[in-house]
Amino acid sequence: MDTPEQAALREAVRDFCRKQSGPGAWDRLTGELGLTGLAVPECYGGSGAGLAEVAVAVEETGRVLLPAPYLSTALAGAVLGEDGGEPAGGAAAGFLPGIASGALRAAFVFGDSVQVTDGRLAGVARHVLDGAEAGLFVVRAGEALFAVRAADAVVTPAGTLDETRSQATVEFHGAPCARVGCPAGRAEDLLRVLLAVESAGAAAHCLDVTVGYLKTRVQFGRPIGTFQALRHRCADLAVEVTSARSTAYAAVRAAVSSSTGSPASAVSAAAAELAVLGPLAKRHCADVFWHAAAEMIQLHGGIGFTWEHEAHRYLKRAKTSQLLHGTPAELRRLVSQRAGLS
Amino acid sequence: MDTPEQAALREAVRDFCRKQSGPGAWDRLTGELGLTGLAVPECYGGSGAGLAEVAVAVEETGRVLLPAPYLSTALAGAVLGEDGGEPAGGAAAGFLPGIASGALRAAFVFGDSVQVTDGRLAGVARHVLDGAEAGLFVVRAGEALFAVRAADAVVTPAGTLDETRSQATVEFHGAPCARVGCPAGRAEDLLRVLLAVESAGAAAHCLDVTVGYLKTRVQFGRPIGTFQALRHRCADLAVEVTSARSTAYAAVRAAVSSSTGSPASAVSAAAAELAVLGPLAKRHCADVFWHAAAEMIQLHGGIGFTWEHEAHRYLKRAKTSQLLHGTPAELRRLVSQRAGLS
Amino acid sequence: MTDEEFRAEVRGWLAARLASAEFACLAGKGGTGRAHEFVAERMAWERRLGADGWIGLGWPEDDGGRGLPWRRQVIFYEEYARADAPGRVGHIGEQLVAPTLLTFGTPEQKARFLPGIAAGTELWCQGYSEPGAGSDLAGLRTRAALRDGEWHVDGQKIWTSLAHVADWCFLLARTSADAERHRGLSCLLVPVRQPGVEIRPIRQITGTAEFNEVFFDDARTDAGNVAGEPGDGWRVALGMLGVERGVSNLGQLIGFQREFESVLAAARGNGSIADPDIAGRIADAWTGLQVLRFTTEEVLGTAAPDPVAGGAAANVVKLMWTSWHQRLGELAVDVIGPDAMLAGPEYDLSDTQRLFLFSRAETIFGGSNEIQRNIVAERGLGLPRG
Amino acid sequence: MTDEEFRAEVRGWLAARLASAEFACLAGKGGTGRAHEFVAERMAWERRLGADGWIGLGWPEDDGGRGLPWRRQVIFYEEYARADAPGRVGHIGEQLVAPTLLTFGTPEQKARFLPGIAAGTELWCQGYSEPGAGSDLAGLRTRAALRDGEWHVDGQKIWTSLAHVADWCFLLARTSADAERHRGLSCLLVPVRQPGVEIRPIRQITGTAEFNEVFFDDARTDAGNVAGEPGDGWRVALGMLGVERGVSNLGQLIGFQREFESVLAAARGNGSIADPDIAGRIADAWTGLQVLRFTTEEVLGTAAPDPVAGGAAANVVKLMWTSWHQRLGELAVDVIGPDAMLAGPEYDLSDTQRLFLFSRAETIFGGSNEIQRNIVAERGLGLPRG
Repeated sequence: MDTPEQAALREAVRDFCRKQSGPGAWDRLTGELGLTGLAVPECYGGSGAGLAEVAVAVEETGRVLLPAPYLSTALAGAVLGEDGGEPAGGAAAGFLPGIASGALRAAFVFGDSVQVTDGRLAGVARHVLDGAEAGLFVVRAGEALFAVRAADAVVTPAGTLDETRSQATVEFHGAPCARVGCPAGRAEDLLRVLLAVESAGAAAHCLDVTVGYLKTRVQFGRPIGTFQALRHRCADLAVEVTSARSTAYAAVRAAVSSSTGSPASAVSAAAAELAVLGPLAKRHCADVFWHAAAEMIQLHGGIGFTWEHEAHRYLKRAKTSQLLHGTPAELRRLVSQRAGLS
Repeated sequence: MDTPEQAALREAVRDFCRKQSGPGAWDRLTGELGLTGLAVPECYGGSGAGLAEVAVAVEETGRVLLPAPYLSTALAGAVLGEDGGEPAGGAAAGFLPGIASGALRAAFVFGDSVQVTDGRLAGVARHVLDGAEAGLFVVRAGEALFAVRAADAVVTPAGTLDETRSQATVEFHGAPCARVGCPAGRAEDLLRVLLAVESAGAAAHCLDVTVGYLKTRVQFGRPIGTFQALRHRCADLAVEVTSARSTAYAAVRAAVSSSTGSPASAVSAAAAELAVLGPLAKRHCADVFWHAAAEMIQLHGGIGFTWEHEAHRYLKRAKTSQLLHGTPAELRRLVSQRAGLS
Repeated sequence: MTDEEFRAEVRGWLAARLASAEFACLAGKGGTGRAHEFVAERMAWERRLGADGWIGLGWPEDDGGRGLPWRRQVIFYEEYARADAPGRVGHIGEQLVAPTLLTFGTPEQKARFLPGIAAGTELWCQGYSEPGAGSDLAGLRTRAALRDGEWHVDGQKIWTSLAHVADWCFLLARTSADAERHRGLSCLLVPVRQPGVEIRPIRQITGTAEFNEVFFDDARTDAGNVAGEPGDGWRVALGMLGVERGVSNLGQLIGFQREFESVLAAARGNGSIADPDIAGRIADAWTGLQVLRFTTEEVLGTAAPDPVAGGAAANVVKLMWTSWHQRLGELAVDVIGPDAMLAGPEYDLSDTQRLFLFSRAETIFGGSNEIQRNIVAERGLGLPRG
Repeated sequence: MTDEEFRAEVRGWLAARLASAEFACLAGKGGTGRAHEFVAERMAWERRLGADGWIGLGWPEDDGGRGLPWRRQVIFYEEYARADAPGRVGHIGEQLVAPTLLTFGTPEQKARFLPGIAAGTELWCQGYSEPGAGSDLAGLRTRAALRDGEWHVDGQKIWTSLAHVADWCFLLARTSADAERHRGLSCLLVPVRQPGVEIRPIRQITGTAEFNEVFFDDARTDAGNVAGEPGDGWRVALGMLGVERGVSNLGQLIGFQREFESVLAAARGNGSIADPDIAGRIADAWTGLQVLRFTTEEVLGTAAPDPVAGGAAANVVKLMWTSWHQRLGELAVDVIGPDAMLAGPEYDLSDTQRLFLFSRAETIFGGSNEIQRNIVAERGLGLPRG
């Protein structure tokens, strides 16, 4: 359940997403709406709200597959913001104002190949989401997290099936970096939580559009939404989409409760919960999104398969989200291990 | 496709199954119809037909879940019959006439726990299908197969959820035994093939009965078979049931082609095919049967859940057949290994 | 009192009572597929619950309840499940009849019926389904006519659980001969123990009888024993369908958790957890239970309609939990292996076997999954009817 | 000649031709999601096939075919797939138009059209679907009227593959204004290259255009160019729907086998086969392919109706192969991992990516899976229509 403030934010973002187009979109999203600063402390130019508000914005931008590196940038604001509740210098001080203003786009680099030696990073990472536009990389090396300027890295954009979200290969050859306080594992789980929220939003959109089509498309003299086999498939999808949203927000709550602003007594239990719910929610929501996108195409018939129709973009996004930051099979094993099921 | 002789056999068995009931059924099945002797050489009192004909009878008796140890006994006739194309003494000579006449019921004991020492068997096997009524056990010990009289074993019948097919725990304490020529692995694959055929027949029956119910049960003022969601589920089931039958008979062909009566040139390729298709067909058909039985209950609504309705017996049989002689997961690995997919 | 103090009170009461000589035999009894067990003892347990104020927690205090908020009721159900307390025999009265009377009943009806429900001394059964009207409740053919100050009831109900122990039946009957389909139905309150009512148990897939057929042959009830207006029974009955098990859905999650844990323990015990297939399905079952919990809390725990499930939140939850529970039953059996297909003497079944078999009924009773999908499509998604 | 000698002949011819300078570029081209590739070369290939007698294998010899039995035709398709020979551009003429004319055509029509099809010199496209009539073919609105010895055609067709290279369109149009639904339709043979026909490619999920929209604005064809009786087009068109790809279903299994093997090789190559999830799905895909093969052989390879599939055998097979192929596409991508989601320059896609994406269309085109299920329920199972 949204708070009244969250509901207003949701409405504003949804309204923006309905109208957005063209190159000025990022400026409005970051300026007028201030979305990248939602989790940035006020002392760095953000609104100091938090991950719950970022999640609201990510659900709505995910719904339309907004072609902008919003998720990564806003998350970087939250991750670096955990260091910077009060002006403390370090990585946070340098990057947070740019994130909050929208001048600095960010991306996350996980995986095992980057190492830190004498305060410098070396290694190559592929499939860096939102990496092509990033000015800042937040990079895992071992169990720690570092902030690196894109200017100190070699960034090669990759062509993507899903043209609404960029990927890049990022190389570090002794890049200077600043330590970020948030543990790398936590940051990746937070990324999974936001991918879950995004997937839940996109899946809901697939269902909405499909239901809308079924109400208006007439075959055999009546709307095809009157055909029970299609109705039941939409009903099953509604169950899944409902469950995806509930699960994504349960993970968001664990993320919020385990963040530095929360009561200390609750933080460690919530951190353990996040470690389970991050992978769990990402797997569940991406799987639901995939199913919703596949049904969106099938239930639209031929038109759903054309380039002009949006359905194929959702299918490609869904598969990409399933494969990155843990495939369904990998996350299943991770959940099993973290929940002590083995 | 049945040959004309097989079609006549099928009709006779189906007719018998429609009418059978009570204790005289076994006598008619073995005497008048001669079903246990189908794969027994004529010199031992059988009709010398073969596994293809046994499969026809098993499909039809499987359709009605005939409560008799037919499958095991007929298969024993085939397995021992492979030794005994001409009167050769040994195990075949002693047991085949009884199998052909129906006086001797048989059951198979696989598993790893029985061992042979100095021509005597020792060990315990549980879940021996058709074991409670058996007068003869065909037992795996190592890679070899042995025939043992039930009188030389300790047989403890087990209560079964599926009351239409018995199980027993069978103990051997130095039981005298006769070597059977058929390799144990081949015998178990033949058993899997017949379980596949039986499952395909039973699954077809589940679908038939369900479709029949949907044609006559009226709700909301019309037969529920007019509701598209139910129609589509039956159509999906028809696809599965069709595929189960085709797959089961492909496995039967491999079984026939690899049996001793077939041209030598074809036997070794067919034996390799049987080693794959035995587990493959058993897994596929038992899974389809399970799905068909579950849908049978669901689509019948409350009535399908009562003891008086036959549906529950099919559900219990299907799960039992899934679990014995290789679970779906075990058989998947076995197929993978035998087909060289790893 | 805080929620946690309330929880401690519930827990303490349950622990003490279930340790008592009278009720110690009842732990874990009467659950899934075990409705036939220990009925007399569970009736005594129901009266104990009533006497100690644990029935009608959410009813208004003026009506004999305790006026507790939703969250406290959930706590009660959670602790009830956690304590492995016995399956209720009074739930139809408490969760279906009482809410109906609180919404539609006259002051006289409330005064007559609520105290017996609250005390656990009068038990109820529910007469909706008929042999010819399962999914299609509007096709009911049981008839009732008002003559000489009494309703005279004729017809047959089916799938009536607890009819053999109930005092009263909450009955949906056709009271207007010329009206069709869902018009002209009425909700009657009919005494069960009278000559015109005959009850026959229905033996089920488990070998035991959890349900009954109930035959009405000129059965009688007073003219005033109709909930809501005569002819308005469709609206009354369907209005309460979602309510029926709403609050207890959250409590039952505790029981599901315990069932899951016993499956996990079995897989560890026999080593089957080393099979990647079983391990994966165990992870899926656990994941599914978390997803079910989050969804149930979200869509039943908030006042506003869910953005996706809309007005069909209870239906979404029913589709989820019945499917999950059914899959858990299959997993439980697959974990145990062939032994799970052996029955004890006289077809006595284990908890796993009852779960496995009885969960096939859960996707049928209380509105089949097909009916639930119809409702989700129509009320949740707004898809047009054919 | 024995079957095996025939097989050797086909194999030898294909090997020689595909090794020639002219056609070496065509191996593996024009397949799933690649209909846009090498069209000119594939047209030349079609003429080569025709010149050497490989088109119309099953047609009667009197009609310019070779009168070969079903088994030999399957052998040809098997070897064709095994040789990785290019996707056909003449298949609509050979497998739809010719069988229709052989069944319903006049001697004049057969004399006029069969030779061009057999020679690979005249290509055909098929005009059934319309924007408002996809699943519901009886809802067609394209109209044709006979005036001055010519049919005048107005309307719009969609999902017309090969329209941009075809000479003729096999068109289903409404020829009787007052008739409703499936009555009053006719099958017309309409030249494509005329002023009244405009073709617009439709860009698909793959980024390329495998299909077209075709607009008819007073397009003309001779009065005699109608297959079957005017007004009888529904029977003509639907009678041929099952035939359309019947015999080639068996041949395509060879291509599926090769696709499976490349997935297996990829899984071995990158080590993903060590993942139990991938290993299990590979076993499932292989199992599914065997099951598909056995079923296709059984239900399409026998004259008698299948005991289960009944008169809907072709529909059963289409449901099976499209679903299997779609799952294979998902598996192929999951085996490769995130790299499978990267596109080459100018959105150039790999075989895996085309399989993954284009297989989404296979459950829609040629009668969607929903329509196939309707037919299986009705014609296969005899379930009553609503």
